[in-house]
Amino acid sequence: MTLRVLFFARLKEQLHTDKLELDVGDAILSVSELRKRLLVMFDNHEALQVTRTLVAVNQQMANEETQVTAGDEVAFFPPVTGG
Amino acid sequence: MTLRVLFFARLKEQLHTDKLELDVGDAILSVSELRKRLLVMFDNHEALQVTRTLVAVNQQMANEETQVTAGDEVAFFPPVTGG
Amino acid sequence: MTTDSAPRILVTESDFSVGNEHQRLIENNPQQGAVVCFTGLVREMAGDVSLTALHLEHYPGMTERCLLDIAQTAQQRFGLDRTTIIHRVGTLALNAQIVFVGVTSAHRQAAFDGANFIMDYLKTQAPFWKKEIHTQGHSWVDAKETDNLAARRWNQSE
Amino acid sequence: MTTDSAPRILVTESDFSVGNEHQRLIENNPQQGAVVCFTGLVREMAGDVSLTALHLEHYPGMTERCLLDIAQTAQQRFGLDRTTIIHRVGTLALNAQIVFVGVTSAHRQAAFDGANFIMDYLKTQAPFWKKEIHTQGHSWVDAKETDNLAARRWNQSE
Repeated sequence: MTLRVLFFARLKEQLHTDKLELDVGDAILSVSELRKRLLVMFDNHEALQVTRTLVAVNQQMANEETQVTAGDEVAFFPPVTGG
Repeated sequence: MTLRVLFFARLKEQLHTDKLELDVGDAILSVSELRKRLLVMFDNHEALQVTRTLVAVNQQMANEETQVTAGDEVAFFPPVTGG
Repeated sequence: MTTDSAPRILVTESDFSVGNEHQRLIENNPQQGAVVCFTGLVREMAGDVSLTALHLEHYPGMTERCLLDIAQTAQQRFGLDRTTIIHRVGTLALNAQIVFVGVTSAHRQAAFDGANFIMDYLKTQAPFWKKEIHTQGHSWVDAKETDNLAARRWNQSE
Repeated sequence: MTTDSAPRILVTESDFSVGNEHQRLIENNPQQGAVVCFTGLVREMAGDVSLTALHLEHYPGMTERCLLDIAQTAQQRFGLDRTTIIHRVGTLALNAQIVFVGVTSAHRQAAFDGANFIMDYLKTQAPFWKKEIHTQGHSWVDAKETDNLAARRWNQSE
């Protein structure tokens, strides 16, 4: 019962990882709660602070209240700079 | 001592001519005065009315007050529709 | 933002290649990150008559002068670098290319605005006249008030 | 004004041909008189560091989905017919093509607005990230507030 977490760009470099599988059992978490778990895992790394990152759930832009559960794909990344 | 008059597009078809040389001696005419002479020549043809035509003098957009003289090129044409 | 590139102005019966024109605009141009191109095509008018071709008449000499003036005004006003204006004349089939406007700039909004401005002025100032050829005959196209309004908006505050 | 043409969306490491893309947009398209294309290129930033290349990272899957959504929104809002969005990823040299947006419409202002809108939304919503490669090292590009402002203007009255 895992949830897939992805990191991109600067975030990926700062956290030294681009993806991880997180066992969440059958819990339903908000993005905010998921972020707290990640902050524990990454020693409160500043790269994971809300103000510095955007979040997408299942490839759609999401926010701190969006609910996630096992099977979901959650991505954290900096503001986009394409084009 | 002639002045060159050109007609384009619908005007050219209506007047059945695309260009004529007009002997103006050494007179200086306004476009308005030139137009009056042309109206006489073309039997007051409605195609030559001010409201239906634009005028260019020496290939620059002009108006009824613009002064013309021998050697000048004066063109009358309908509103443009390119692009 | 250099504005010293001479505009490329072409009034011709021949067709043009958008690919080649685009290449000319970007070649050895490392400061200009944005290119905007407009192409106008002969289209079937939505209406009661079915268009078979378009005939384009122009005022040789004055046309080129007028297009150059529009291009230079746009370069200065929007800080464009390269500008190209190509306009075809003669008889053009359905779906044929009529006009090409291409501009480069350091920034995308300037490029969009510059190309848009050039088209608005070309439509209302350059001495071209369109005649529609239908199956039933032909008729000169009337100037559109919407085109005049479009050109006039550039005189207002931005 | 049909809006049933499926957008052409491409995220690729390969370069693209503006000539070929333009041809695709106009082929057998007799109702659409206006084509607007935007191309973005890698440019030497005006600044203290000299750029040698750009690296573009993206979020595979989400990127394509996001570009499709932007293209469809633009088609509907501006009555566009065909739309193409191509965005390159990977390492790109100075002056290389990065992004292409091409749209067709019956009317020129809709085509200009549609392409402009797509670029503004692509810049602020599509998950791409640029890293500048300099002679001295590399650094991620920061998002620009001017891009956010540009995107926001489409929410206001037209």
